[in-house]
Amino acid sequence: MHIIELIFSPLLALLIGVFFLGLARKVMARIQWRYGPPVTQPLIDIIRLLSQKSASHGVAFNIGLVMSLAGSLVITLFLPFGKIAPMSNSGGMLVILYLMLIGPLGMAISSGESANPNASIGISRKLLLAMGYELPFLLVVLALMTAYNTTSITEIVSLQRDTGWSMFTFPLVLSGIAYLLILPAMLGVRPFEVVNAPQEISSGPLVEYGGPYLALATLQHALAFFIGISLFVNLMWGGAANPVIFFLKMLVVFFLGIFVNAVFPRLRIDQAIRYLWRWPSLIAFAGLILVCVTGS
Amino acid sequence: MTGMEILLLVAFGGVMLTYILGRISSSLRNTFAVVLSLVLVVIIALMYDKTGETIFYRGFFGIPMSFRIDALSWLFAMATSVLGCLSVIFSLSYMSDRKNISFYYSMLFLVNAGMLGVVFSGDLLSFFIFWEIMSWSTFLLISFNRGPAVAAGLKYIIMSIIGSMAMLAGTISLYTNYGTLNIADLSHLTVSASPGYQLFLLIIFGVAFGIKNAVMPLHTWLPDAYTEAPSPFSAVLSGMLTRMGIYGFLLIIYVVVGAARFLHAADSTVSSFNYVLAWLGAITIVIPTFIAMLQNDAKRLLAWHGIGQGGYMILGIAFGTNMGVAGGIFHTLNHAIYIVLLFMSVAAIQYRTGGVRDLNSLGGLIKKMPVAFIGALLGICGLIGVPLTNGFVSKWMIYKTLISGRAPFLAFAALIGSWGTILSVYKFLHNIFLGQLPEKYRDIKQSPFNMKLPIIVLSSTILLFGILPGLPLRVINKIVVSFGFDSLNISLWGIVSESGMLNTINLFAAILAGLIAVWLFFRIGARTIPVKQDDNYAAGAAVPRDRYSYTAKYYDPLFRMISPYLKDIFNTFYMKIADLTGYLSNGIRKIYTGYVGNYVMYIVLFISLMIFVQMKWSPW
Amino acid sequence: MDRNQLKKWFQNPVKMAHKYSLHVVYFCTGCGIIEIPPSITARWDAERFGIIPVATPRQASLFIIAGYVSLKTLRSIIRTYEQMPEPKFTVSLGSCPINGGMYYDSYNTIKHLEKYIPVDGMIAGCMPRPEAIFVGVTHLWTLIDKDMADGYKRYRSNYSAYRANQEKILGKLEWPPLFPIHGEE
Amino acid sequence: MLKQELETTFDNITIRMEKKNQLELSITKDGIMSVLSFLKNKGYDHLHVISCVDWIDDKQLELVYILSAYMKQDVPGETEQLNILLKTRIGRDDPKYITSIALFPAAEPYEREIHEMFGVDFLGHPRLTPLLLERDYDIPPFRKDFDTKQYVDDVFGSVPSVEGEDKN
Amino acid sequence: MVNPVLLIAVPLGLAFMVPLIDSASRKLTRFVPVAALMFNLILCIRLIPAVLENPIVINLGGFTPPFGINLFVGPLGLLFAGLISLAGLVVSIYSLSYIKNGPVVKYHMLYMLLLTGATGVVLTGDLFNLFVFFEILCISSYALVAYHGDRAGIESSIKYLIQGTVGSGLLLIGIGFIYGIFGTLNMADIAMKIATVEQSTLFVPMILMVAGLGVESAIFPLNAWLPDAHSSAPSSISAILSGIAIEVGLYAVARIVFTVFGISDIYLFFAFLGILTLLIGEMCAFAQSNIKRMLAYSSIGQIGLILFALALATNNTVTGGLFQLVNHTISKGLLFLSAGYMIYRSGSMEISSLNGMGKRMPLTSLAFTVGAFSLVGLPPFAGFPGKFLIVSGALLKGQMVINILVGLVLLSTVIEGTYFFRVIQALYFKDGNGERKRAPATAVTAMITLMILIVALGVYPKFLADFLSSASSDLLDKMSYVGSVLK
Repeated sequence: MHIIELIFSPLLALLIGVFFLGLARKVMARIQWRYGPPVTQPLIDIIRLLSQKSASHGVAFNIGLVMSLAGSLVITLFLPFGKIAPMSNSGGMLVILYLMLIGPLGMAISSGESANPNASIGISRKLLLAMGYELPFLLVVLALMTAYNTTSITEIVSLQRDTGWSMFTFPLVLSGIAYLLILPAMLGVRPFEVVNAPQEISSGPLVEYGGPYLALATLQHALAFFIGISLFVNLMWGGAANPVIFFLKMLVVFFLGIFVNAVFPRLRIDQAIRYLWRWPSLIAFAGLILVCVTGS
Repeated sequence: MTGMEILLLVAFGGVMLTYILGRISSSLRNTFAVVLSLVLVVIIALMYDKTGETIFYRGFFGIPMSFRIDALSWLFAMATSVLGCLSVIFSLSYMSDRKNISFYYSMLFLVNAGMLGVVFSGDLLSFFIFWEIMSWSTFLLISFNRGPAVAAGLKYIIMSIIGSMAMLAGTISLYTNYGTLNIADLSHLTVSASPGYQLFLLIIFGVAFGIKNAVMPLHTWLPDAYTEAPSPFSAVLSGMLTRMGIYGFLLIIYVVVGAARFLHAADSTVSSFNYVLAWLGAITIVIPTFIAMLQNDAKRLLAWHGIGQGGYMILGIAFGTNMGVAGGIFHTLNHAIYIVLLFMSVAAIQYRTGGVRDLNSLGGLIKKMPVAFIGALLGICGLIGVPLTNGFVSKWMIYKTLISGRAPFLAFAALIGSWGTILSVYKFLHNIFLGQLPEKYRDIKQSPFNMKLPIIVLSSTILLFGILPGLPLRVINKIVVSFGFDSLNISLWGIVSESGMLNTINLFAAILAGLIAVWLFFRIGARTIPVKQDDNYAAGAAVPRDRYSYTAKYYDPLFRMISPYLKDIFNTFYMKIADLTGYLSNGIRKIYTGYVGNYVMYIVLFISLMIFVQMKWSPW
Repeated sequence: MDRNQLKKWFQNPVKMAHKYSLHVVYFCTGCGIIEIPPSITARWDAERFGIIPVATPRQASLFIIAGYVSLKTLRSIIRTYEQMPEPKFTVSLGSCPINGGMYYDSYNTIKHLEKYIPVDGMIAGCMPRPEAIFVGVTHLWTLIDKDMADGYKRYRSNYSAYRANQEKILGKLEWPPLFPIHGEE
Repeated sequence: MLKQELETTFDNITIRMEKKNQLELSITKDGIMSVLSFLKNKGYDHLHVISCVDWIDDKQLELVYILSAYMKQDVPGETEQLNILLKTRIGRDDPKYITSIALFPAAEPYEREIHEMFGVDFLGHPRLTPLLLERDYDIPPFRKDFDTKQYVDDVFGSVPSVEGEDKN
Repeated sequence: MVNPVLLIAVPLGLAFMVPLIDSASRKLTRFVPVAALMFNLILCIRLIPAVLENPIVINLGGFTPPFGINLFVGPLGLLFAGLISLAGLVVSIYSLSYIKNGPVVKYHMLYMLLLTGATGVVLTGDLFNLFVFFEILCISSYALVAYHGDRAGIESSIKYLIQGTVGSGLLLIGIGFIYGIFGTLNMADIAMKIATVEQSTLFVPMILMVAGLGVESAIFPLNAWLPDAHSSAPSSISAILSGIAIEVGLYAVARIVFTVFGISDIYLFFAFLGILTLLIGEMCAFAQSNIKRMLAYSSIGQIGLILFALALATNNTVTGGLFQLVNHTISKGLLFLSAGYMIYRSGSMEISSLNGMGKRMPLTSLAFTVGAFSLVGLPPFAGFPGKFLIVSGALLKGQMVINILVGLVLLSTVIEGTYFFRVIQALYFKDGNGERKRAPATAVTAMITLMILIVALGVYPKFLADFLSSASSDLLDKMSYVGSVLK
């Protein structure tokens, strides 16, 4: 049973991620009064991309991208999807925090290798944005860990079952609000979509990604989207007992993200950092102090 | 003649022999240097798992000077000798085109011998003597390549003399209070000392070791020293020499003052000292890492990271649980490995591009120097703490202690520090290896074999310790037990602790499986065509040569926000003090005016003053 | 529009995928670019056919040249065309690329675009309306179906002729030839 | 009243004032520089454009300098708002002329364009390199005797169509 | 057993023989001082075993102590005599090749006189006799300072002369007071009678004598002559001046304060005076750019340190002080000798002119480095045991005031380290021009002997430590001194 879980949870994550991408394009189209592509459009794109013979800029260009997708796949093993949590006993929240590093780092190395300044600007924006939302996110995660006095995510989920969603338990409300404020940035949704901005820096790191590379990049983007949402649901909305409820909760968060994406214009990178370091960080900081003060 | 005496004799003998052989022929000296360092490594390796103490010299006013070996000293000695050996191999070709190389090699061995002496010394007197020898030989090596290195050397030696004087005062006050300087006896005697005296001891030795380990307020010498020293030596300097401060902290806090036994007693001075030290460590992590982002010189960036990582070790050690101390020691070892690797890759770049270190004018060297790139990549992965590298395991241990020790703000400082490392270290990797290859570096060759060997060896150790942390942790566990803590539950693949466990083998298997799966998926796609760097998207125009890269002011949006807060205030403060003493001494020199009349008037004044004081208050 | 006929998907997924996910890179020097925004926004929505604009030629599979091609922009068009990944199609809007259009006698514009880069489909009209563009796209689908949209194959097979034409007009080209030219140095 | 001054200072100058605020001056080839500096001192320091007309039948190229004065509005009570067209004619066969960059630096691109399109070479011009055209032409394209249709036929006509191309 | 009087008689006799020998053969005069001092050194070494049991007392001219003049040769006296002869020997070997031009005969004669004066002061047991030998020492050093005959030399020797005579005058008045009160000039006799007199009357003569001797031993307010004298004297002479003359002055002050007067509550004042001299000496040296003035100021500093050590008056600190004194004589001598030839080669005394000397004169700069390292007190060299003893002795006293003073001592070591390392960096790590030329053989032998001595003392200090502890006990307990003299 454990082996099946090990193999299928990443595939499931990929599937849901691609489905979310298709759904996102459909919902965005609908909001803009147009029909929009079928929900399976990302799949069609991937098949077409895989068939194209594209240019490669060297070994690091290939391996970096492969490493980033592999890193994201491995994270899905650690994140509990409903009851399925295949590898959560060999590394807790800290491992997830550091595994979330491999994706952007791999992408950064491979697009750095593509020797295009648009890509370099894109990566520097991605790292800056990450620095932006990482400050409040760490405060939130630390507040959670200190409140539940554990570093393993499955324990946090099981503790939430009796104390209710950690977003609404007393000391963690502030952290919950802060997490909501930085969620668009973590998902890379429109107001904070500074990294792959097609107009300004001709889709940033993806500027030299051709056929198969672009396919891997879209899959990585889909996975990052999935991980961001599932992490939020696990930490803040109590992660469901069975996968279906978990998926529904993810859908709710997904729609939240997409509505924000459809409506907002894109921020400049320093505006984004200034926003992220002002209100969400203050709330998260207050949350952590609250947890420490009222903590056991 | 126990192993240690032979070792020290060989080490110090080596110093003289290299200089003499250097006079005869350089190739003879090179081979001798490599053989000597290998011999040192072998001797130390043979002394694994031995503990004991032998008195080797009573000549100094009868105070017994002894050698002591236990797990802690063995670990540090092993790391020192291995890294020393690798840097000697590395500098064979790096220094081949410089002048008076035999002086460089003999000083390198003197530093190495000094470090071994410090690590093996059984009493504080021999500890101080070897510490001094290590300090002033480092001074001679830092100011080795002339020019600005002279000022850096002077700054280093002044701060290290202040540190040594503080340590001398501490050692002698111990000698006067307890009559003995033997560390083993002291650790039994100091327990009964009054809290005030313990605090005094901790502070005095804390200042001495804080300067050497560049804890935040005392760190200003480090950036200049690392940048100006010859690269292979700055590797040794940053890898092991600065970590002697950590060895000192461990020695003082856990052996001499024996904190482990009563650390958790509420009112004990040691825990308050550790708390302050922990906060100093946290500050040392955050601020230097963000300053590192501003640097445009590769070695200065690494230097600031040296300070930042020092903060992690201090944090681990100061937080007095067995996991924390083990994490701190393991991080010292890991940091030694990857910072030496990074300095060596920068040295390889310097060697090929004729000494260029400026991050804004390099680029695209991955095609020309792939081995240096692999070394740098694994080095920065270790520095950041990417899973599967050794840095990750030690950082995981430190975070585990901080969180379960209910110190979330310290953990926050450490985590933000690691994110700061990611940004600044990616800038380092990107500006040197990725991006467009400038025209003038089009035809540079690979780095020579004896530069590649150390890089490959160190990179493989990073991965080895990352995937199988049990190997080093078993030794570190023995150290922690020798300090009086209860042992950790260590197994080959990771650590099991009460609040969560780390299994690196599963992690490795998962990532490997992921890699293979994605590689196969990638292979399904059509064949890809390798393409040169000129065939690039530039909105239809031709790729402008040498100007088509984004390296200068890499994180400008962030800099504009944080750079006003990141000025190195301590450096300016110390410079002001230096100018003040200069000004004061000029003032005092004015006393000797040069007129004989004044001089005679001084004599008469002196006598009249004496008589006046005697008559008025008659103190005598 | 046989997108939802699953049988065809299983028979030949690559051809169907090429038909229904045409990522377009527009070359907007000519006057045709004014027709593109209406075709991709709410009223005519090209995205429902899987056609979305992309920023760089690397990510594209369809290359639309809208409007006249002057001597200077031919250089960029050739470079962009060569940067696109291999199964790629080209469509030109308007009459100018066909035979020079109203600039038939101008010394500065290219008369027959297909002499320099292979063009799979040409949509006539002095700037065709979005409906005409969609009709053109449907024709492209049929061409892809019948494997007749083989512009990139023709470019590869007689590349030396294309290269000669290009150098005849533009003089010595500073970027190396895409495919090895037999017979030359 | 500017008209009277011009008449007095320059002898062989013909002045016409057809439109309300547009003054047409025409002068011989060698008088241009002095008139330009005179006008510049008078405040007409903005050179709009230099254009060229090809009078093919009387074998002459006519250079037209269009000047105007921004600063005039600030001066109170100044009513005269004039755009000045300064015309001169040079021979068509070997069109040589002196550059006016010394007085109006802005003239540099205009003179390059005229050189490229009409073949007039300006002595003393720092860089008379091609500005707009890709290829080089024996007869400058804007000249009337340049037969574009003929040029198109033999340049673009001569490009052979790629053999597999003309089947559709 | 050879009579210790020869220690004084032989150099005195040979000093006056120098002109005769010179008229006989010009080459021989240079070797006279070497022979005399070699004799002295051998004599001292042979006396050591005898002196260690009980000090030797010789009554000159057969008169019993309270009337006649007696010599007191205790471990302390012998230590100083041995040090003087050793340093004198090394410097005389050095000056074989260093002093060529100028009135060579007068140089050697005055050199011998200076050393006899010093040995006399150290061995005498009689106050007036101390004054006489002290005068011989001072006058010959006035003359030797002006040896070069250039403007700076003469000016600084005149300054030295004026201050020296003022000091000697005060000393004489002090001795007069003492003679007036006690009627005797014999130190032991005075020491015995000291208790009978009321302490306040004793204060004035003591201060006068201490001030008089203080001028020569360069204590803070009285040492204004030292920088000029040392920098303008020839290097061999400044080596002797800062190596021996000052130490002898300090010995005299110590002898008077400890044995003759023995008022213990003034020691703290001397400790403060010592620290003051140390800090001012180091600060001024830090601000110097001329190498010899810098070494002069550092001598003032070291003297302050030794005075501080002696003033703490415990066996440990006095041994440390004496160790530091021996170390200072040797390493400061080495520094002056090596600086001498470097200045001779580079032409000017500025530190900037010494750039790149490491390449031009490798052995001399190595000598300079070893001397500097040992003065700063780095472990493998002689300075470290001295400093170690002083600091541990001081901390043993346990008083908070003393701990603060020890802190100041360590602080001054930092300043000392700064300016010495600055010079070492100039030697080795700054590029200078000029061709590579070694110092002559005699100078090299002198420097090598001193270097061996420094390293030997640094590595195995125990050898000297026992001798020094007996010397310090000889200084400290008055009763044994009086007993042995007046038995």
